Amino acid sequence: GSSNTSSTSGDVIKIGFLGAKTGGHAIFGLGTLTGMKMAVEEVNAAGGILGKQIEIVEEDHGSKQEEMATITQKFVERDKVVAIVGDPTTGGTKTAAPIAQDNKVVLISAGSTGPGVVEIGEYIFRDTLLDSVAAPATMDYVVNEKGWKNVALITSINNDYSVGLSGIFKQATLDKGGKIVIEENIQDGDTDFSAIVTKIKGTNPDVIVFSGYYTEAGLIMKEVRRQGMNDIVMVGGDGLQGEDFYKLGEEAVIGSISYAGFSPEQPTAVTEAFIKKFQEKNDNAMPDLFSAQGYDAVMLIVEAMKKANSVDPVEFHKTLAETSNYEGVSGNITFQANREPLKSPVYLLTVKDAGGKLDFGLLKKVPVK
Amino acid sequence: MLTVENINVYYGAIHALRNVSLQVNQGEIVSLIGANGAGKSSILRTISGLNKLKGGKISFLDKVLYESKTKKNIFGNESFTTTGVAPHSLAKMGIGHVPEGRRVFPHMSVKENLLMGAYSRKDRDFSESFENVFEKFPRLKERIKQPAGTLSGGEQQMLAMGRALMNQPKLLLMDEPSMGLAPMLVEEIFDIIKEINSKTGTTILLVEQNAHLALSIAHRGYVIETGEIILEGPAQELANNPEVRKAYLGE
Amino acid sequence: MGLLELKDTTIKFGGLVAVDSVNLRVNKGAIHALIGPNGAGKSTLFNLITGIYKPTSGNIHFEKKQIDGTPTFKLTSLGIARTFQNIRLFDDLTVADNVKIGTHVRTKQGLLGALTRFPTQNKEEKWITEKVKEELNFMKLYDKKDEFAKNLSYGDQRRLEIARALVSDPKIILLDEPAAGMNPQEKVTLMSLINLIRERGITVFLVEHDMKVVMGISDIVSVLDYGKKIAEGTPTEVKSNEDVIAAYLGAEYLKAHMN
Amino acid sequence: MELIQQLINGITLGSTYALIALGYTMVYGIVLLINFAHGEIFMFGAFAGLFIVTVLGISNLYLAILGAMVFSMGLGVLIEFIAYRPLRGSTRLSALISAIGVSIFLGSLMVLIRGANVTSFPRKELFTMKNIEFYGLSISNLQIAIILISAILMISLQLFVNYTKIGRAMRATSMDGDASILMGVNQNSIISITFAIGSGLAAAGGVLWGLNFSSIHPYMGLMAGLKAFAAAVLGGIGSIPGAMFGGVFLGVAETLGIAADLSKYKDAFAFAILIIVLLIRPTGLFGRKISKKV
Amino acid sequence: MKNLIPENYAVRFIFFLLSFVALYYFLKGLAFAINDNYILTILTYMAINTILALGLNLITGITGQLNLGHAAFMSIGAYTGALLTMKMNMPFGISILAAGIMAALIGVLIGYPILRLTGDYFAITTLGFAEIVRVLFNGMEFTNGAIGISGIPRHTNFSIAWSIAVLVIILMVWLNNSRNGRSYMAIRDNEIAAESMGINTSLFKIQSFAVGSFMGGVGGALLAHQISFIKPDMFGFMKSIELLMMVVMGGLGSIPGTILGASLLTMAPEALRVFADYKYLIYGSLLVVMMIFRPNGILGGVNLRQLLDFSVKKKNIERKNLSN
Ligand SMILES: Nc1ncnc2c1ncn2[C@@H]1O[C@H](COP(=O)(O)OP(=O)(O)OP(=O)(O)O)[C@@H](O)[C@H]1O
Ligand SMILES: Nc1ncnc2c1ncn2[C@@H]1O[C@H](COP(=O)(O)OP(=O)(O)OP(=O)(O)O)[C@@H](O)[C@H]1O
Ligand SMILES: [Mg+2]
Ligand SMILES: [Mg+2]
Repeated sequence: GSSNTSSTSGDVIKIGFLGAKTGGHAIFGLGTLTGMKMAVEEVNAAGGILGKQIEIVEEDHGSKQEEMATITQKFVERDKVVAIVGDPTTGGTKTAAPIAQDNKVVLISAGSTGPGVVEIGEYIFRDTLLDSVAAPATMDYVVNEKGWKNVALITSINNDYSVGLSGIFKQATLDKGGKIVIEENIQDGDTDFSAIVTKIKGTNPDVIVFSGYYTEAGLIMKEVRRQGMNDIVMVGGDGLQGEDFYKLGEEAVIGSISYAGFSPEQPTAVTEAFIKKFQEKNDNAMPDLFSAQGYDAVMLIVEAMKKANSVDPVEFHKTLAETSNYEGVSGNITFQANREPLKSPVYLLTVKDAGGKLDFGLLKKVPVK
Repeated sequence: MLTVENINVYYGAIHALRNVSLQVNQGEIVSLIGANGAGKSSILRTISGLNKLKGGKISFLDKVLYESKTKKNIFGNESFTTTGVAPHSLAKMGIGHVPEGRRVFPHMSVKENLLMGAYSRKDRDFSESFENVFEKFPRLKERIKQPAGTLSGGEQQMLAMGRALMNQPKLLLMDEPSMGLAPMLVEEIFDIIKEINSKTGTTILLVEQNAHLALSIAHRGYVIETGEIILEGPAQELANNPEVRKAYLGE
Repeated sequence: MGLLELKDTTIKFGGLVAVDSVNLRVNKGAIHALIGPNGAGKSTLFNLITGIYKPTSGNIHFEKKQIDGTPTFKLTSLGIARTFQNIRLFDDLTVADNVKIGTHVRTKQGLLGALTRFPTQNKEEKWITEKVKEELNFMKLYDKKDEFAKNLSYGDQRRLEIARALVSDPKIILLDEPAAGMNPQEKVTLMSLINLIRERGITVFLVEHDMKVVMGISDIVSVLDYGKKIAEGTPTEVKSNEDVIAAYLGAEYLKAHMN
Repeated sequence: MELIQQLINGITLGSTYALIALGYTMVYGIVLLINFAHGEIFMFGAFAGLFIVTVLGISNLYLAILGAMVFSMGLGVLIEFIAYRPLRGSTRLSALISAIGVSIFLGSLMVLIRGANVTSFPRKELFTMKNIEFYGLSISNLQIAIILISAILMISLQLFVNYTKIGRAMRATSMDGDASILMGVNQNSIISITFAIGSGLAAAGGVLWGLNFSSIHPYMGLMAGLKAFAAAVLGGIGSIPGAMFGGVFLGVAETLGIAADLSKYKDAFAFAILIIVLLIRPTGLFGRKISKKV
Repeated sequence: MKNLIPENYAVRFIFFLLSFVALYYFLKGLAFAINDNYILTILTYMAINTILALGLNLITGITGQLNLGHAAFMSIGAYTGALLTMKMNMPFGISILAAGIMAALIGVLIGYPILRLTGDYFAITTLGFAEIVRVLFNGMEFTNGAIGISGIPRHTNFSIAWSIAVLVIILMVWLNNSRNGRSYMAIRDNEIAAESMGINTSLFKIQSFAVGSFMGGVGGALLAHQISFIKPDMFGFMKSIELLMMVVMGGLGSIPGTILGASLLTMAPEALRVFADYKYLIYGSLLVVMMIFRPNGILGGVNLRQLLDFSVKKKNIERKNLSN
């Protein structure tokens, strides 16, 4: 806890962290926070910004919408933050963003990918790889290059990210000439997938496309292999990228395909530095997407402040919107005119067995506009 | 055998028993009479450990069951510390209780209810006790598999008594055993109480509204009024006491 | 003049015929007692009349209207009220509120009235309060009106049940063992009370094991045994009926009470 | 053929529900407490199994289950002592809130200890999975084991509760606490035993769950607990065969729901069946009819 | 107090209307004076939770039907209100009223078959129903599934929420002391006896269920217009439990208790923020500790009348003296 209610002292800049540290979605929040802390540490070690140190005000909303709203109010009213990083989910961002917008505080979501976020106002940003860009690129590869035309599509029905992404995958599949042979639904938190896998098996698809997160993804693939579908692989969004994907799925997930704004195998210099530092701090664990994006979110804010030569969001939100070709650890970021991020190139990744240790490795680089 | 000394019991703010003292000697039938709400059931419940005392002492066969001492705390307020045996160990010590309102286990069969009565017994051979109970209450044998909750009121009363007898108690506390029984059965129940007392030497503390009958089989009696004992003496004497006759015998 | 009439009323629980083709008539203005050994089916008969059970066969008429199968709550507004052998009060409500609920079928206010506090609503509340006071005074419970029902002693609880039943202005009141748990003195008071109830024009139908009470106040006594009606008549007739003595009273009782 | 495969899937899933439901219904039937912490005890049991295998390095299935059961029994008894015993005699709802408090406490405690992540359960170290294939159907030896273990536990529990002295005392306590004290039943120890058994079953369920789905996490208790509760009610509260049957019924219903293209409404399907069953049989499939003796 | 309220009904009606308008402006002034959006947001939730909890208290505390799915009615209200405001451009007041009516209607529909179930069987059915509603909202197109509805106009504010809450409190007190209220309590205490007092128990159970659900719907709609974003997961099982905790914590069946419980539990997460990661650990233990020390809730067994009516209190004290 660090809720410091003393009003803004002149020499610290406060950035709010909005996310869940407890509850079912805690992993995303905790990841984001780890990345943010690394960024802040770096900036402060280098003398801060405009002579001021940055401080993170962190609060846990435990995935409760009401608390997201009160925390956001608290950030702007009590803590006088200049910017908020969060929430990692689209839904949470939609709750917090109107308040940030009304109070003229910059909000960057380091995770939301669904529609209707940046439209809330000119103070609202996100630094994620947009599914609407990456998913079609992925399906082009899957359907046309691989020739996997018959797609089994699985959605996690209570996960807004997954529901949104499934729509995009479905459209992309049809656009690229593929065919959806079966659509099935699961829920976040499910563990038993025997029934849907049995059904999918009956339709004989070439590939399984799953739009949800890595936990369920790993378990689904395990069940797929158990029921004797030995050649089929899974294709999914960046939600597949978490260590648990291979920890839970084990060899069943080898060959699975996902996309990202960067590749850990061929990292850019910044990404490599980030990974190294992260591993030093976290027992050699690989950073996940949320850490990288949380890190970038703070750095984007810092850059914008530098450029605007001001820590006032009324000023630096404009320079933030002008960000172009920023070399982030989670990829190359440009904010388009509508403030939606463009991350190019898109890296297609696949799970490989590197000497007994599974990890995502580069499959293909696809430039997008 | 049982000595109750100066006990006090409260229900929240209601002071239900005030300095009640009584004594039951080995082999006696002692009966407690009094109006509705006088505190008769409260006495029995306190002896059985279902109510907590605040002040007083109860002992059974020279062993202290409960004792409550006053203590002044630093503010000068009085509080009570009550020590005593766990209520459930009374059954093992040989105290049986036929509670007011029967309290049979409704979803258990008649047989299982009787087995529950023998719960505290160390030996495992209950056949004699079963026979003994069925001999006294043949109706129970007819209904042996029926869930106790669907028995008629009188049948339940028989079961409650039979259940207590299964434990072969030394002291039997009975709370209005004749309530809701047909006249014929009332007579029978009282005969059975007498028989239990005379044949096996079981000591009995009996609470009864039917003062006439109660005093007719008892050796001694106590009259209780609004939480206090107001009269005690040999049963015959009480039965002839004009005040008692007027207030409790309906004359 | 039969107020309540049972025709061949029968109910079975599994194999057990708890009430067996009973024909019975309760006349208006009478105090009618129902006696019989334990488990004879008396309470069950009451449950049949008040709609808690539906007869397996036969039927029941109240004021010439067939009522078997009618839900319990409708019977109350027809004018049938009762008390229970195992007391059933509204434990967490005060004595006064318990009796107030008894006026349910004689009052009309609905949800809208409650939420708008229309004048008629207030008038009715006043009427209820008056009526409850009357009835509590009648049962000598007025000074306990603010107590919770569960904290009353057994005897008081029985009287409260009667008050609650009376306040619904019944034509007939069914009392299931009203004297249980009372001492002889209190039973005498209860007897005069039951007489007062009759004087108010309410027919009384009661189950009771205390023969002093039964013989002292009843106009007519019916006797059940194993679900069947085995005798009926004035107290004196019933007392000397041999079947009744054999099944219910017992020879000893007779010996003790004939002097 | 696919339908038969789905039935097998359903029965396996249902057996895991049943295992949790058995403990649920046990505590529920005796203490009349909806023990919301049961799901968390189940979760702790699974983690205890994990601890035994990964930290203590004991790679034996039986020892892991046994160890987890012993640990959870202690936990269950402790919870009863701290959070439920002082509330005996007050309304059931306050005990329910206390149970929810315990459930929240245990859930967040595990997050503090282990983090919120899903942990993979070391199945390989404990069990060699074999798939048995016949006529295009597949069933694993683990699935068979789960079904068998649930069935055996159910039967022994049923015998225990109905035909032993302690079992009878448990039932007596549930019907009338005061009266059972008068019979000499030590209510406290009977209730402790009940919690111990219930919690032990939950732990066994937790370890088997971990084995079957090869993953466990601090929030696994909530939904599993809810489903088990539903299963226990479906079967009839307090009825041991009911819990077993209810669990299997729910599992099969869910699976058939998916087979019938209703995966979107999977959970609704299970609960809808529960409601329909209750409307037809208001006290569950095996519940005793409430006889209205007045 | 009594003399202040005019006898004539029409005059009285106007009197109440005026007091109500006065109340609204008073609250508006208060909001202006507080001038801290963080506090006002919390206070607004407090009002909304009060409305929701009072609805649940009617069903569970007063009528005795354990409802584990109150959040479902909240969600029905929230979606109805949000869709009406956004898609049909309904005025805020109408949306809220319609939300309540919709929730009440569905309450009647579901209540009719299930209210004949007893005790915990009823409880699990409400839980199941709530899960079904959540899953349906997840699955249906026009509610936008898991993505939820965003951009709902933020019409709810401190003064509106509390005006409605005060109105609800008054109506609840009235209802409690009426023939209907007594019938609900009779059903809670002894259904068979209630039936033989002539109370149509199924009808009155449905009635109370409908009124309670109505309040759930209103609370849900207010919440939707406060947060501006709703999705099905907001109204899951834990939400229902949270509402139930408010009621039980404060004192089952007690109106002041419910208000207190709702207020305390709304503040709790904010007050516990200083404990950061240990927040829920402490929250959980607090629930247990509170229940151990006040098993019937903080104001359990206390009702407004007894709190205010001195004569009752005096009498109790007298009795105590007598018995000592
Ligand atoms: N659980 C309780 N809570 C509060 N008061 C109680 C409780 N039990 C009994 N009382 C009160 O204590 C007093 C004595 O009650 P008790 O039941 O001992 O009387 P009793 O002599 O057995 O009467 P009865 O003949 O009617 O059974 C009564 O005034 C009664 O109201
Ligand atoms: N719901 C039921 N299920 C099964 N048997 C029942 C049920 N209700 C009553 N019985 C049986 O029917 C018979 C008559 O019971 P009832 O309660 O009417 O007797 P009663 O005449 O009122 O006796 P008592 O004077 O002892 O109260 C009894 O043998 C009883 O066991
Ligand atoms: Mg008594
Ligand atoms: Mg009877």
